[in-house]
Amino acid sequence: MTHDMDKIREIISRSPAQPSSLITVLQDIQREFHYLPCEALKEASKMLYVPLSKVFSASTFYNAFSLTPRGENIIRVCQGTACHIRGADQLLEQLETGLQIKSGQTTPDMKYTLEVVNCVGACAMAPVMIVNDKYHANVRVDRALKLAKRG
Amino acid sequence: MIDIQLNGKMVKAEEGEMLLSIIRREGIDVPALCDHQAIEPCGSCRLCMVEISHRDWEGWKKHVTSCLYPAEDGLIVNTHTEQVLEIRRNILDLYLARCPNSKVIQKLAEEHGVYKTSFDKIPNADNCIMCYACTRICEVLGRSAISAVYRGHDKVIAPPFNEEPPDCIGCLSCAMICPTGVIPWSDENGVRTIWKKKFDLIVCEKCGKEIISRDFADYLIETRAIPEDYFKSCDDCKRIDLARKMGAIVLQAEEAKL
Amino acid sequence: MNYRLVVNPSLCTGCRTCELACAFYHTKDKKPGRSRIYPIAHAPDKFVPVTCLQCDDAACAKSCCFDALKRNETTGAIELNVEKCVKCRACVAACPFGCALIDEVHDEIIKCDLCGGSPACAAFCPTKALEYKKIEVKAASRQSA
Amino acid sequence: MRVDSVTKLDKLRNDYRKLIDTQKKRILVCLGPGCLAMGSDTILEEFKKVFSEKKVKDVTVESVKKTGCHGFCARGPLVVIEPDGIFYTKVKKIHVAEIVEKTLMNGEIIDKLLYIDPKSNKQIIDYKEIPFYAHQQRISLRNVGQIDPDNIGDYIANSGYAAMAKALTTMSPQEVIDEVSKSGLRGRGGAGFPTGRKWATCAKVESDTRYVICNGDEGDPGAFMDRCIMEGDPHSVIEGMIICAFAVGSREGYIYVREEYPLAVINLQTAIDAAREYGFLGENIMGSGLNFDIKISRGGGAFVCGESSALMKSVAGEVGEPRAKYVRSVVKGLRDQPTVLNNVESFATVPVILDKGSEWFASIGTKKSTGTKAFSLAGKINNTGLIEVPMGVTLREIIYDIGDGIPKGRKFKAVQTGGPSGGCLPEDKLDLPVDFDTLTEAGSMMGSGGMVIMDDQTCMVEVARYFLEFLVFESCGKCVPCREGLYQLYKLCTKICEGEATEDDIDLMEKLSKTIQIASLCGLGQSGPNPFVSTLQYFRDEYLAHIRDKKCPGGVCRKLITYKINDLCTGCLACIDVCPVKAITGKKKEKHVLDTDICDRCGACYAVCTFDAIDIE
Repeated sequence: MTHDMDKIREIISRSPAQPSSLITVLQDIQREFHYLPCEALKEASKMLYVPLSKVFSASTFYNAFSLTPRGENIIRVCQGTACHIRGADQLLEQLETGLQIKSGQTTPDMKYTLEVVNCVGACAMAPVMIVNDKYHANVRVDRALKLAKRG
Repeated sequence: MIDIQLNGKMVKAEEGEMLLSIIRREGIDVPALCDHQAIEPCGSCRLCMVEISHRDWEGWKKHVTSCLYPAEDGLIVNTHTEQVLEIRRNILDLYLARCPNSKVIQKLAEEHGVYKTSFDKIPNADNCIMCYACTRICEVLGRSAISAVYRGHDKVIAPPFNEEPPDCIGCLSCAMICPTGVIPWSDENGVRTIWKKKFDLIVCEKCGKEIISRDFADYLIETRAIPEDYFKSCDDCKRIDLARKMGAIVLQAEEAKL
Repeated sequence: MNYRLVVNPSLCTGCRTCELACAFYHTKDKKPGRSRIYPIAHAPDKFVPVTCLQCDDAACAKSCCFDALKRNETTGAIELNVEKCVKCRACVAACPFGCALIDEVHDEIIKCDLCGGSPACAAFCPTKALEYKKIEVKAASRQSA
Repeated sequence: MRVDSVTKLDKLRNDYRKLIDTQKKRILVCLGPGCLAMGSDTILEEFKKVFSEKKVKDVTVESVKKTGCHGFCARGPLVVIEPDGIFYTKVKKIHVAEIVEKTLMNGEIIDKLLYIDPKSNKQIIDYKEIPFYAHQQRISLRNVGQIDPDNIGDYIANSGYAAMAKALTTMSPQEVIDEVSKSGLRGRGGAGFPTGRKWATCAKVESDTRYVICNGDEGDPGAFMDRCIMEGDPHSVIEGMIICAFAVGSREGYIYVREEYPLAVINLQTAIDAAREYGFLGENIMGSGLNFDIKISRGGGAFVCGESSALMKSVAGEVGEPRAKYVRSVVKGLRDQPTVLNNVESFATVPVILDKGSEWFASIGTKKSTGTKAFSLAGKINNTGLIEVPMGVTLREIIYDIGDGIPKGRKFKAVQTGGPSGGCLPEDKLDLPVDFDTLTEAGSMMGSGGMVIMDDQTCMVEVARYFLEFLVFESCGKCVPCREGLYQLYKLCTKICEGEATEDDIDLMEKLSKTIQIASLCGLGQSGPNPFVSTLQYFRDEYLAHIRDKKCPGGVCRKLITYKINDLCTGCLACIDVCPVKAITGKKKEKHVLDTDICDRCGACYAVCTFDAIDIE
């Protein structure tokens, strides 16, 4: 997959050209493309004077970053303690069966990506799932798939 | 100079000097796998852990990695308490599960009385103990061609994208410093292979012996101001060359005397 | 301070006592390793004992990326700190005289360290082709490496 | 407009107060995390839409305010009508018209939206009288849920920035440090280090550059106090940081916000911009000569970045691996410069201390743990939500008086505090006072303030397994005890959950735990075995039940339970729909049949059955 290099350079140049901008730049790239394209990381390495290996380290260390393209809809199931004891595992299982993917994967048609997230701080309304930044509270297992597919 | 008590003996040390180097100087055997003088200490292997207390601080006792703890006056250091040994045994036990095939680990564990791991062995284990020596040495060279990627139990040392590392110059420092010798490399037919990247080797123009990777030589020429000529022949041929040149001068001088 | 290992090839008979002395002086774990000095024949029965010249602007020290090679200001020798040595062999490749060596026996890099101030090779040289002696060195000519 | 003197600030405050007084009625819609997840944003929009179309006496579009978390999440979405404090719960979009019509236009109370006290069965109109609120004392949360976080005027009207003005114009840095020290404030992030002492140490280190960092990396699952403060009252954090910067002599501050809190980033940025506009951030603040500005640093989703040295690496754009801290970060922190790192709640508390005095603050709470502490209540408890209580109240008061006990009349089993670094305390520890030292002594810890309540349908072994799994995933992987040790601990715990462990395995786990606690490099590893150690300490019988009897008393561990359908089944098909492995068959209105051979015991059927027709054995 190739990306608009001008766009990538524009995103990187929003932050000061120094190594300490790395995480911010990666976040900006991720927001734009929903993942970190390889060529963007190489460009970031050059423009921020950070060795490519360190860019790769950071990209794989932080949970927020994905090195593979993600689907149009991102479904995240909270795995916080409160959600866990209120049945988050069952929600996840429903979604995995329903979408026929494991968590961390994307459906072959690139429509849905299923992810888990460690506590989004909406514990009072556990279990919680987030579909494209929209929070859903007190999700019942029989509603999970419908909420996910509604987008 | 300050005074510290090491296993009951008073020793002198420089303030701020790391405990491990004092321990080594005193000839006490404390294991350490991630420690190497060419790189900054990082405290990842945890084997050099010692017990410390202080002459003046009643009841204060800690376990610290000696490679990273700076000496201060009045410190009381014990390298072989039962608890310290227990920690070392348990860590080696974990290492045996992680790297069951490493001779280095096996030997060290046996020396500590651990002959087999209490835990389930890690599937697909290699001999990497994740001590970061390779990445740290690469950083000292200013290359940082490889790094630790992913995190937690999945952490591995790898080049970016698991492809040929663009910043690698084939110097072998990583493979050489690795305490368990896990980084594969080869020199064959004038080509060095490491991290799946191939490097041309400079071969001796006289005898054809392989000397150094072209990229590493270029690096030394550029950053260390070594004349390019120095890399043309191997050490054997350079000695013979020197002998010939000196010999010629000596002969000349002898003839002049006659 | 101003001592140097002075080589007089005219006196060298190629007996290789220096090699033995060197290897044994540096012996560890009862296995003699490689010598740091070699009498090399440059003509029939004519030998030059080749060893490290402890160059002023030493390529070995310059090439070491880890600061493992440092001049001992007392003896004048450039000494290798084995603890710091990574065995990358940059010095072996860089020394223009081939005097940084690989000791395969102990898997180490070695070079002449003037035995800390009393070189065994000179002590054992039967013909005084090798002598460790005081010489006049102009203060400015020696820069610390 | 630049506010550079106390007089100007006083005038501004009066102007804002007058403005608020002109709005005779105010409608506060809670947009806290809980209410937002229940769709309170649509309620806010609906109110605004109604008032933009309709003229109502004493009410304008400006009267509708969004606020941060009001606290009583279990009853959300919440709408409060001030100044009377009318408290409507579980409000839906369809109720908006009714509220406008009845309450706002005719002054009627809508009974069905009121909170009913389960003990007295009485409706309560004013929220302050609801036991959930009545037992609280709010200091760090003083404005959360009361003001519009995007409106600096609301904050200033509530005496905001007054403490900063007082400190910068009438006190010396040393006096500020002394005041904070005397208040006895201890770090709210969990470890409880005295804040005043931290500031004093930092101020003493010789350096041209000092940093102030606010730790908003609230990673403990089950905790959301910091999120609510950052989203609901961002100015209080900024004000606290400015006071700190003045005290220690810093020019640059960072707020590190975790990746999972995008709204906190937005609200904080809005607040920083507003504060800059008024001159509360920037050059020569309040004419005192203090130059200070704040940047937001977003996390990347790594729990370990809550650890101070890892956080500072992350701020510097690196991988968040902790370093050994034999030199403390207050001496050598961000970019090797002296750095004060405090938690969100600590900074939010500081202005109140300076405003009301250290004596007042120290009189609240216990001798060694002064003041109040915010907690988030979650899990198997009726009143989930955000609370703040004086230190020293008992766990029982929090769980039963404020939290109203366990839902569905089930039995309390344990309360988990301190997140993955903390532990689980059983019933007989409920009368312990909640303060830093007592909880640590009992084998748990205060942590950042997450409290997850567990009932008898929770398996404590499985809870330990859950936390260990979390930690294995979140370990940075730098040191061996944490990386390999926690992994092996997790594997062994899983073995117990699957009924395949022996009692020797418990001994091995205990031995390993000790090594991990002593030998790990950072706090994550050192406290990593706590969930296991504390559950074993208090619930050893549950461990033994898994091992000896191959039974899971909580009915959670899949390999040790079976699901059965009893005669209460009405044949509603709900369980058949959700069963992912198609283990249940049956027709409508006929008792369904569950094939235990196919069943993979996921529990989905149990979760959807509304007739108690599924038994766990």
